[in-house]
Amino acid sequence: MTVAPPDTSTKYDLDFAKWVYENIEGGDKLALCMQCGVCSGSCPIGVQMDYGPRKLFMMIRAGMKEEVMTSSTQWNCTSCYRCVVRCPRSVPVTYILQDLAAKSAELGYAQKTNENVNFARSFWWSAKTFGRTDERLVTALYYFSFGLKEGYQRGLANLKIALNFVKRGRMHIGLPHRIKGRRQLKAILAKAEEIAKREGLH
Amino acid sequence: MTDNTTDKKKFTYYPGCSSQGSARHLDESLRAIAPELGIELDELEDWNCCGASVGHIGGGQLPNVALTGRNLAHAQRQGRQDVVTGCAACYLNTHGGNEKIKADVNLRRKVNDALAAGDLSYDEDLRVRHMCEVIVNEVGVDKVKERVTKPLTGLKVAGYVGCQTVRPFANTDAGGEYDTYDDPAFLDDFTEALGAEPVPFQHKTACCGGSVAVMSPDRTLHLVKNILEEAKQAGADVISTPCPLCQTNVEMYQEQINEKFGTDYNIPVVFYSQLMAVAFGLDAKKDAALHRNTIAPEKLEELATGRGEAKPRGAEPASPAAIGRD
Amino acid sequence: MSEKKPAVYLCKGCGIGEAVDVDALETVAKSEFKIGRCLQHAALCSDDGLATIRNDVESGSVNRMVIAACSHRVMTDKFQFGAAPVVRAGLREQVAWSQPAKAEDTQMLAADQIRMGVTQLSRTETPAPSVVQEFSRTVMVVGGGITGLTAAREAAKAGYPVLLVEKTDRLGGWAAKWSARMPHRPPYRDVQPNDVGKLVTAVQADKQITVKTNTLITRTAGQPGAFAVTLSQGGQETTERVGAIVVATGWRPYDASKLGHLGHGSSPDVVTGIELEAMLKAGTLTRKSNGAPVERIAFVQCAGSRDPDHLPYCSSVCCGVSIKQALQVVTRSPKASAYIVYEELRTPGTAEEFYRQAQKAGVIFMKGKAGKVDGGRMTVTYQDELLGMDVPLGPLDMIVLATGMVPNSTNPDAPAVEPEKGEAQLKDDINPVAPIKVAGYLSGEGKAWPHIDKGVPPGGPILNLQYRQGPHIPILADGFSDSHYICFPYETRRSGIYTAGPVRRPMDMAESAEDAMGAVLKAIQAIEGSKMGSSLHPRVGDLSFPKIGHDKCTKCRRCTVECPFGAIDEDEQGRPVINPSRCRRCGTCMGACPVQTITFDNYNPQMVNAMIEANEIPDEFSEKPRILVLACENDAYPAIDMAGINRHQWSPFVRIIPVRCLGSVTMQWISTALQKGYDGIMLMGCKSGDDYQCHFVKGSGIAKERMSKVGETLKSLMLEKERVTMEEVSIADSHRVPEVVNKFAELIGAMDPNPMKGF
Amino acid sequence: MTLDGPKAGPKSQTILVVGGGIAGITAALEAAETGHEVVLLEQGPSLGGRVTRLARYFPKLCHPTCGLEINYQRIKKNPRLKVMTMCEPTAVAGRKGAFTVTIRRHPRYVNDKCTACGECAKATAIRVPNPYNYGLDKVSAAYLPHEHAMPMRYVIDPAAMRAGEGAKLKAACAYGAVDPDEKETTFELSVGAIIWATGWRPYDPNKLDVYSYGHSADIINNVEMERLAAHDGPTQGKILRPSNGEPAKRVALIQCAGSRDNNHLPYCSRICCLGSLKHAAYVREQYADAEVHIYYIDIRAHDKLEAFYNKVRSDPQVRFIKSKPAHIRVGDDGRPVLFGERTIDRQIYAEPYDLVVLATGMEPSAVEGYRPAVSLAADDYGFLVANEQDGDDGIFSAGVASGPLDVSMSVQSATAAALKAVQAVRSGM
Repeated sequence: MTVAPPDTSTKYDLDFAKWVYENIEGGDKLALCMQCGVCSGSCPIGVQMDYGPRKLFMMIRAGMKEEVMTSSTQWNCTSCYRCVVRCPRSVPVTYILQDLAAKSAELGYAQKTNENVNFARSFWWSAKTFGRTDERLVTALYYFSFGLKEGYQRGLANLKIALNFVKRGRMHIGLPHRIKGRRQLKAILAKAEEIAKREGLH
Repeated sequence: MTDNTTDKKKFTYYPGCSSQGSARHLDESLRAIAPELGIELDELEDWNCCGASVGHIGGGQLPNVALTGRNLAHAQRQGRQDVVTGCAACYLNTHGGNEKIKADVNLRRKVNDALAAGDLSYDEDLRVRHMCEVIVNEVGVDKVKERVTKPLTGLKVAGYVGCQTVRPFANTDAGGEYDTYDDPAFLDDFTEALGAEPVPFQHKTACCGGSVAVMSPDRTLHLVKNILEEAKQAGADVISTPCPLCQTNVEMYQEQINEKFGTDYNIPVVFYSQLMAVAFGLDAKKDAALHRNTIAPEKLEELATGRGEAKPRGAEPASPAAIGRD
Repeated sequence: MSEKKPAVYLCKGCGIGEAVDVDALETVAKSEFKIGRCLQHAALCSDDGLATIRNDVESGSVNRMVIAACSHRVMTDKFQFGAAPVVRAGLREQVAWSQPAKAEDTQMLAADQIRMGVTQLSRTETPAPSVVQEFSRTVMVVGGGITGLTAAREAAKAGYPVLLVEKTDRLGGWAAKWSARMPHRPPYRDVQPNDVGKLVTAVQADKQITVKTNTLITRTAGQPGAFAVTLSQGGQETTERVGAIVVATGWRPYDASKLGHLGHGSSPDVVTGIELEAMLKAGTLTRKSNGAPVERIAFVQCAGSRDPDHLPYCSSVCCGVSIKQALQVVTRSPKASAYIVYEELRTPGTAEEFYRQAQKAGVIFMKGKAGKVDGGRMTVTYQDELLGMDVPLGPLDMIVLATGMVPNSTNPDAPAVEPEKGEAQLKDDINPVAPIKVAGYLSGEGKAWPHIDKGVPPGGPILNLQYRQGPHIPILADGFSDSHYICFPYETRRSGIYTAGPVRRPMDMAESAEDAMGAVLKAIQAIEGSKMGSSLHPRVGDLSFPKIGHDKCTKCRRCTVECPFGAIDEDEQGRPVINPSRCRRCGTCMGACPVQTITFDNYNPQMVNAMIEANEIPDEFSEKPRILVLACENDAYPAIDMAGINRHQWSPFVRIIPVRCLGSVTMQWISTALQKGYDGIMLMGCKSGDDYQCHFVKGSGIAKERMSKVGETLKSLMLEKERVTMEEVSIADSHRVPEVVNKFAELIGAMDPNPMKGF
Repeated sequence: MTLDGPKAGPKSQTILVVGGGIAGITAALEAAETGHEVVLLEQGPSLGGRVTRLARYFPKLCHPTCGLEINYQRIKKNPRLKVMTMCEPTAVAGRKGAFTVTIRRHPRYVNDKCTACGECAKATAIRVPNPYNYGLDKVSAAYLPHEHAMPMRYVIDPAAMRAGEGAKLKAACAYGAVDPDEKETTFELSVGAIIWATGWRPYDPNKLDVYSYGHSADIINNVEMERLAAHDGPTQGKILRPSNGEPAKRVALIQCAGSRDNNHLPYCSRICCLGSLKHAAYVREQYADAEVHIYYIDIRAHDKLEAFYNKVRSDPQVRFIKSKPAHIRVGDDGRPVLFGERTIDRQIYAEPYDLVVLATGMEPSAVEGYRPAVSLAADDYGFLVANEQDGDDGIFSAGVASGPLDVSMSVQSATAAALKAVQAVRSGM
């Protein structure tokens, strides 16, 4: 279950680190980090991160909760898994970042305009409602999640691509793809959410 | 595990959402080459989305795993044969989720509690595999070579593996230890087996930023550019990839990149399975689905329509011996 | 000594036959030296060649010989025929392989090689060993800590009686104070119970081991195989005979009172690792200030160590110890948190596993230099290098300073006997020797660390050696006892006395125990060697030893001062007294003696003198200068050999004589050579100074010193000082040696011939 | 390695030492100089193992051959010590005081009549990768292992025999030393105690695929760097770029290339840091304008070796960068480029170099079939450790076979092992 992380103002109060160890997927492995930097060095868009995984992990140890939960690091992970396979101490960096993102969204640290959050929500809506990701729909939803105006602009920017895809049959017109067992899926997901609220992932 | 009574090795096939749209040509070409390689694809009944790389943010960790749970529950109903997918993201989530469920009794219980709400359960220990791993470990590159009737002679191919096809599972026991993470050989091996020429390509496993690009291309366009640049420098006629997101991402942004960086890229990006379809002498449109590429792979089209004995569809099936697992 | 029946065997193999006229060489041996038995052979090392020689020896017609063939460094085992002295005259590496074939100068060189060989043979006697009197097999072990206990136990296991001397009232040393020990066996993960108690019991139960606690050593005299040691137990003096000594005096913690800058003394809750260990052992981990339980604890690494103002070296064990203690703390209470502030975390080898274990257990590691330790607020402020900010760590319940190791190479509790002597030795012996000799492009720049004297611990000598050269075992400037520590770590400069454990360099319990075993083996060798009258390392098996002609001795004391191993004492009249089993047979004493009255049976000033004179010196009009090279046989000579193996060519005017060590070169050889008419003389040997390479430690340095004075001699003979030079070469200089020789030959060639030719 | 049960062979006081590197040489000599019969086995053609292929030792930057020469002189003068080259044990049977060891001798094709005159080398045109230089150059298939070889005897590569050069080589030797018909043989030895000093080999850099070892000649490992710096190496001691022979003036030294890594060698190999400090010295000695960058996690200059670290650190042209490089690629100009994060200032870098040296760790050779079947357990890494009874059953390990050690520690370990062996054969009676 997701409890809010404790308030940790003093440096090197272990409570936040312990919260991460216990509540973030793979967080327990984080204790083994030896700060070699291979993760941050391997990161495709690490330069666009405010801290990068290596430093972020040190900050977790240092109990810098606010800085960690609002960091751009977890939102710039491209899920390339380089850090995971290279980490000499087998820290599952990508998984940790992904779950940190999830938690910071869930606990409201991520700002409303966070592209990733908006995209994730559009994506999930499609998956949940139809059982499939309808790329066309998800993209549209996502674009307009920034409001009508920006939605149109974003759409326009990629219109050429879209038309091209339609022409090649890689984007279809008409009803979204959907599975037969939509009711079944809804029930399963609802139950899953309920269990998650009750007892967390593991 | 796999069913050896028939003359083909049967797999439960999980196409994934992109097969309905951006990556139809992967799905079509895979279905076309499978029988040639002695693989029977039995589509997963009413399969759903795997959750991709953001499902856990939108829906939370457990519901995300539940998506995989439902697919596995359906697969189990279809038999105990291995599940195979051609999509990197689907493989990542489904294989990864499956292994987590197998390793963590607690998680398996929770997933099953959720599945119960849909009168489903997953209690098997199925194996979820990537098509490339199956071709390397089950079929064997030699077998691929045997099937070639139209060698792709003279075609220079940059083998772009991308990320999730090999990371983080390619070198693990559960992942079949079929190749390394940074400098895998399988894609170039495929290229060679088809009679084409793999060019040296250091961006082989560099990230194209696809998962971020969908939200904000500007953050990752330079990654695609680096990939295109090396392919161009290396004199590649086409880029070959196994990953749907990579294929789309590297292909569709070339115009925007040219605008942004003042370059003039126009490099076709195809799936290895399309190359195989052509080399196996199959139909350029119906089987190789070359018409679906937004940048037309002209050289490849020439090869497809050019000479080389055409082969009647569904000709002599592969002997089980040839694909027997050791 | 029976009648000398010499023979000269000339080999024609490996190109010798093609390069020189071997018949002519035979003539040299026959006519100039009246050698009855001369034999040429196509390959002396062949079965047939060896059989021929063996027959000569067995038939009694030959009892000593010159083998004129390849270098003495090869075929050594093949060319051995019982006790018959064998001299190898090099015709292959130094003639056939490095000189043009069939040239006049090549032939002259070969002939001189024969002359030098035959002359050397005529001056060589089979040495009669000197066997020590009042021989003892007992191994004395000094110090009852883990090193000493292990040494005692292992020596006894090998079948030698042991005398174990401990200055305190109990055995076990520091190790006995530890609550637990670091893992040293697979899986190298978990804190291990302290098993020193078992070892103490085993030692006490061992019939072979005599334990003397509360005991100090007031005098140590004698030599390997027969040391006389005076022990004082509560004022009671007894004298024991022992054959060899293992010094395992261990270490003491660095004086924490000097660590005010790290908050020592600012609060009772700022403690040293030693103090924490005591608490852990007692099982009561509470704050000294208020008795509250310790939940938040921080360790400050390198407290004194790696600090030029305190201990310049890394104490090596502190990282592991802090990890152990941190693990103990966090496993005591789930609420406990432990932090380790380090600059470089050093868990070498399999200890990395222990580091991981601590991280798993939740111990937090932070990289940075501890700036301020505030005992009032109980905080450690340090510059976190990884976060790039000052981090105030705290409030904490306890702050632990991981203090380093100071070697007990002197005894802080014992006043120096004859302090002036001890001080003199420390000055003379220690300061010139850098703590670690760093060679190459770095050696020029200053010392390894600024405060070089800081390391030398105050206090009296451990053994109180009654040696001419002082009571101490030579100590390096970092305070650890001297040892040739890369290749031959047990070699001290006091034969038969071996140091082991942290007195040699910082090491943990497991390493100390292993080190003790090595030292014990060397001690056993010293005992067995002295029993046979054989030299110790490196000339093991050499039965010769220096003899002094007291009738000629002028009591100048040079030999007693210069011996690198302190083997020579002085009697009441100031006459030198040689202790043969302390001697390493380097000949430095021989080189020191102004009247050439120190000799070995198989190596002496007269022998080399004669060899120098044996060579034919062409007259000044011949334009055939002669150059004498005296080459160290350990490094320079092998390099010359390898130059030959690589077929490098060099000047045919050079005559090379190998010497045991440049330290054995006497000035008389130089003047003899000059008077004989040699045009130039080169001493070729090992590097001296801080990064010395001399296998006898000081030999090449002493030679350099002596050569610096040769200028005057030359002036008095009206000769240019450039005629005599000294060149430092290494054994890896096979490519350089010919250049060095040739450049010198050019220089000499450019000068007028030595005017003394033909006198 | 097999073990045919603890059946007792004939009693023997001989000590067998397996492995002719610095640890094996030391153990054998120390035991022999204590008065015992010793047999020293070496699988290669000459002694010296890894150290003889080092250009110099840290921290004195002195030459390993210097100490080896002393040791070889000790061996030559010691009748109790027998050296057997080209030999490896294949089976151990029996127990303390009465072991029977089966030994396989590989053909050398040159017998002890060899005078090292070198005529055979001239007789064949076939050249093979030079093992002494880790294959960085080639030698004649009939070769002297190196100028300081012990024993000073030639060896002929089987390739020459396969190519049918046997008769030619035999004819070229005036001393009947070439034996083309020599076959692999096995024989048994009765010994009372055994010391395993089987040493190590560098961790295979090809397994570190992120570091592109196989993709550029200018990416080498630390043992190859030793050869580049050695006067008898492929470049006569000049540190040049293998790709084009240009001076290597901008050099990166990468620590923990394999070591301290769960994916490779989980332990710390101990010597690499100091080895790299030494390599920095090599480069700086040769080029006044050279820049050396050392990429590290922790610099582990333990105990007194700190002084060496201080010395190198005092050189402004040697930079210490705390960072484990992420990967290496080959740049457009053909130079290797390092990518990663400098952890201290969190800079992401892409740095080109003339030469990159991977400080690959030490992997125990014993993991390869060479493991003794009695007494010694191998830990998870393949190091051989004495059993709890402290090897009371007569088999011991020494040097790097027992753990990652530097030369000095290996010598200590070997001397200690010699004592244990001496105890074993004495108590074995």
